[in-house]
Amino acid sequence: MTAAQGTGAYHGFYKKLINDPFDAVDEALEGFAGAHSDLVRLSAPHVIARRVAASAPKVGLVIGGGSGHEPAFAGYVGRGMADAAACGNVFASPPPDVILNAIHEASSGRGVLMGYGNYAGDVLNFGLAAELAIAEGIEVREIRVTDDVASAAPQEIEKRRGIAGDIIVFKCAGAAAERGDSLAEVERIAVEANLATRSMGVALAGCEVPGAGRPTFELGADEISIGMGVHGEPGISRGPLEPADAIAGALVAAIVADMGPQAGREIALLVNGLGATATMDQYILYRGARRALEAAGFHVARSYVGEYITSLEMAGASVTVTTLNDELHELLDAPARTTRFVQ
Amino acid sequence: MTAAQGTGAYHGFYKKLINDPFDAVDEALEGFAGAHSDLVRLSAPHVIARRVAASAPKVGLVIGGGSGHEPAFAGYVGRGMADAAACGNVFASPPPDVILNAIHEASSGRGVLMGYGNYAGDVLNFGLAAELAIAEGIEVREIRVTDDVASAAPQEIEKRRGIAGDIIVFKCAGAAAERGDSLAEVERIAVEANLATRSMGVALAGCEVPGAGRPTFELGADEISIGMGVHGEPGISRGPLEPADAIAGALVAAIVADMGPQAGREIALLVNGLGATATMDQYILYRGARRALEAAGFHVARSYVGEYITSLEMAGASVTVTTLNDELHELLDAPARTTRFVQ
Amino acid sequence: MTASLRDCILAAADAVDAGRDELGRLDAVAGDGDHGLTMAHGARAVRRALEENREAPPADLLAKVAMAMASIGGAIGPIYATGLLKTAGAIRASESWDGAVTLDRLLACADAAVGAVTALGHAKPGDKTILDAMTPLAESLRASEAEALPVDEAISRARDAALAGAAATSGMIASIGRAARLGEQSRGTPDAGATSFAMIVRAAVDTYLAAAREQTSGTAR
Amino acid sequence: MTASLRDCILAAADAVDAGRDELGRLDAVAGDGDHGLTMAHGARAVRRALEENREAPPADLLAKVAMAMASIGGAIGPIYATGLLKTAGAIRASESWDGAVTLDRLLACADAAVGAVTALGHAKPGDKTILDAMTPLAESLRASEAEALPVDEAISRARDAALAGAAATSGMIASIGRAARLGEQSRGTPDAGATSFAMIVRAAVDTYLAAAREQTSGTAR
Ligand SMILES: Nc1ncnc2c1ncn2[C@@H]1O[C@H](COP(=O)(O)OP(=O)(O)O)[C@@H](O)[C@H]1O
Ligand SMILES: Nc1ncnc2c1ncn2[C@@H]1O[C@H](COP(=O)(O)OP(=O)(O)O)[C@@H](O)[C@H]1O
Ligand SMILES: [Mg+2]
Ligand SMILES: [Mg+2]
Ligand SMILES: [Mg+2]
Ligand SMILES: [Mg+2]
Repeated sequence: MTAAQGTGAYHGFYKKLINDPFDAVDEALEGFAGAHSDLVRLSAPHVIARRVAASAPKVGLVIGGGSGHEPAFAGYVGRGMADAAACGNVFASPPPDVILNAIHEASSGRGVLMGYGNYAGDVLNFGLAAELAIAEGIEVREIRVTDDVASAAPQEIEKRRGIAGDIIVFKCAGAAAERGDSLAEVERIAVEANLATRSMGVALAGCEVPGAGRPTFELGADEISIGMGVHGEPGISRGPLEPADAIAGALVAAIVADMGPQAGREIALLVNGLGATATMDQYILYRGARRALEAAGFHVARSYVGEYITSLEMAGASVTVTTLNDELHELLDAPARTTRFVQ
Repeated sequence: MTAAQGTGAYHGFYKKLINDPFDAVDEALEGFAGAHSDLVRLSAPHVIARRVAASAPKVGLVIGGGSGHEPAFAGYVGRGMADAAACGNVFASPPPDVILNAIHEASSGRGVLMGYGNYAGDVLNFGLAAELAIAEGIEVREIRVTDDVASAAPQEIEKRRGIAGDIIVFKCAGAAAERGDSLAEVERIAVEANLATRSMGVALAGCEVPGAGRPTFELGADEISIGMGVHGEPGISRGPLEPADAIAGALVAAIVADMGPQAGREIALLVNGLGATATMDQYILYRGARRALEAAGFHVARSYVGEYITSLEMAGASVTVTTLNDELHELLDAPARTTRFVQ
Repeated sequence: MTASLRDCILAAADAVDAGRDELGRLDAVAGDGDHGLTMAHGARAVRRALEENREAPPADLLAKVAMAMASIGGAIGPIYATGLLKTAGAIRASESWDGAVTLDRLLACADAAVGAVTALGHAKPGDKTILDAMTPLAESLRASEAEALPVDEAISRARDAALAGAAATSGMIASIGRAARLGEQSRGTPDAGATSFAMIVRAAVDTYLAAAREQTSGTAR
Repeated sequence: MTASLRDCILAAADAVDAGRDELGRLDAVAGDGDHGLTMAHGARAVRRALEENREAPPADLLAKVAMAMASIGGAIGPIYATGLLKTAGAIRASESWDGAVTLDRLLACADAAVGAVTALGHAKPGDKTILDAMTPLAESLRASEAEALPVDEAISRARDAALAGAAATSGMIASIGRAARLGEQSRGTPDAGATSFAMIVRAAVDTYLAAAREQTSGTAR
């Protein structure tokens, strides 16, 4: 029996406001559904669905993944974005039955698109859920987000993992579904948004899975990791801490190199805080990234700064760039009424 | 010359995504204004104003305080809330000339209400700014938010400092101004909202003023401080880390004791993350606080969970309770279109 | 009396709880650090399944345990689930299953499990996954069958093969799943999933063998 | 030649930069830790004011320096600003100010500054604020005037009084401003604002006295 169990406080590396680590996800979801009951409800264990379903049948959008990334994924359920979120245990994909329940919530006869980050566990579980749903006669497609340029070479783009680009892809797909597009159309748009989106992050300090008693990874007192993933997966380089502008420059350079020659394009720019990094710092990083992108000839047409998809109390941030065409631009700007994304 | 100066990376206790600490506030504001140029503009140094002024003359609402609390205060500028924010250096009140520039932005002939947390520096600087504005013929009133029950005894409520309750007070006052209320009315509502609002926070770990090279305060490996203020001002008790429910219970108990017998009342409940505490943990704390409040006979009618007013990368959170009457309820629910508060 | 399947499973659940910190630590080296907590969720779910299916025959019980493991999600949930489901299927398929533990039946179960995990996850031996503990177990059973060893001896050897297989993953470079991106850095630490599998096998086998020995000595007396 | 007011102010700005870490640390004990950064912002602003007002006479220059200090905000910005503004006023008020430093003129400045800070901040000596360094300085000048000491000797004593006053705040309990809530815990650390004031006074006075000594020895030669 570790100190992490039982009814006492949880004593790990980081001080956490949790009770029993076993219950952290359930309690956070209960809190989430209670706080935002005007927008969502806990429709089944680990499933957050819209409070009120769309009035007319539409393509359903189910999103999901492991927990510990709050406000993702439940924070993007609502009008104009997802119909339901399937929430797993911490850093663990939701199981097929949870995903299937989410599909049931999202399904109104016009098919369901499942959107998730490209991780082995998610691929397995969403795949199994899709089989179950298809056996029930529900048409299901999926989009695996692969925006993290640090996670695989360009020729292996299908191996890349999904990080903050999730939000952009889900927003575009959700808006397409909301305006009544067909499943094939919504899927096409999701694929297009994913291909247009690239991200790269920097980790400054680790995070701790509740109950683990120690951080998942540790960096030296002055060390950072560029390209590290949201669960602590290694990145492209470890090195000493640099000024924000230098870090922003490195992230942007990697993204731009991966995009190929696209200068002059309109882009959306998202700076995502991973959990512990100050909001002030996020805006400083945004400024550096924007300047670097403008110097590279891009026009920043839309910006998002904040904690969109976190890794518990991990310190660091990521930069996401989406090249926009008129359609993606319009879909990004379409109204949304979710807990975390309101416009 | 310390390591913190010059063009190299900033090496302090926490790894920060900043450049020269001297420039942190200016760069963050440049980033903020750039990212949210659809809603706001940097109208003068350290002043964030609405992109588009209200179409008809209205009472102006100027808010402000030290920086390092992002998204406060600039994040609350926009339709339905503040007209301008005056932003100081880190943890330092803005100076009178900055506040006066904000007053000029906010003034459209029907007077200006200044809203700020009750700190010595803010009282001095906003007071001087008001004198300057009054000398120019602008009618100015002020509301000093005093929601933190840990900061002074009930009989010295005017000595209490303002923490997350700022947001509730500014929202109600902003909505009243937006619907066309007179300056006296807007002031009355702000006073009422402040009196109806009580907060109490818990600090888990410190934060570092850029350039200081060390945290403002340190807590033991297992130590927390209940009632600690957003800049590290001491609270009512230090003790070992406890489960989230116990902490929520302690915060709620202090708030409820201070409110006196009000069971059965409708309340708004705000759980505010201070910077480094995981969003998951904020929802777990919310759940505990809500249960404790319901057990005490309150009805939670409105909820807000997230980082509304931070202290750089400080770990911890606060609980804010506002007893609602029909008017405050309606004002809280009125539309708002700011960067951080959209509804 | 022989240990019931139920006792073996319970012992495995206890072993997973006891190993929770170690599993989390191993997964943190090359993965995302959740394997301890995830498997502990699995142990809870499995205990609940045992509780709710007190009268289920072995194949049905294993199917319920498989569903319990599926319910934990992650990469590991479906992997354990599919392995257990095919094991249950192998038991059902063995004609006139009378509860007797025989070598060919055990081998059929192990092969079914290895086949299922391979089919689902597309890993091969040497990729530094759970398969590197599962495959040696199956191969050991196959060798024991060829040598016509007594069942208990074969089971004991199979357990040791799983443990050795898990330990040997320490020398491998991860090339699949979340850990793959660490490449060379993953060498020197055993794989988390292989280790949890070896823990489970050891606990279940030791429980089985202890009861079997007790029965033998009881019969001898 | 005597040190210009400009030289004294520049020396003070350098001292504040050099003391930045210490000021931040002191403020962190009982306050919010920003006094180092805030005063460093002040030093920058003051240098810019000197740069932009190269020809300003002393009173006007001090008024510009006051505005520079006001621009840093916080509690400390208005406090330094009002003290400096009233000092500038006292200089202007002294009839036929000819640039000569006399004891009565210095005392009038010090009293004006103490009065202004008291009027703005409502602190009293013993509250553990900047006043606990400012007041001893003024009292020392008053005593020197009564004794009719030479100006340079009086200035030297006044500096020591400010330093001693700042050091003595270590024994006090904060009872005003942000630090007040720490109560007993604030004892044992000097007040940040009193310390920055003493730093400034020391740098300015030492610069003045060094130049004065140089002049004297030059005259003697
Ligand atoms: N494709 C696969 N085939 C076989 N085993 C795998 C595969 N992917 C992962 N695993 C096993 O799963 C383990 C990780 O489990 P866990 O940490 O619970 O899941 P996750 O990878 O989702 O965090 C690895 O150590 C490995 O043994
Ligand atoms: N009311 C007051 N009267 C005189 N001095 C004060 C008063 N309030 C604060 N101070 C001085 O200001 C110093 C703190 O300055 P600083 O940290 O820059 O401002 P803030 O308190 O806004 O963070 C204190 O150490 C004290 O000397
Ligand atoms: Mg995982
Ligand atoms: Mg301050
Ligand atoms: Mg894992
Ligand atoms: Mg201070």
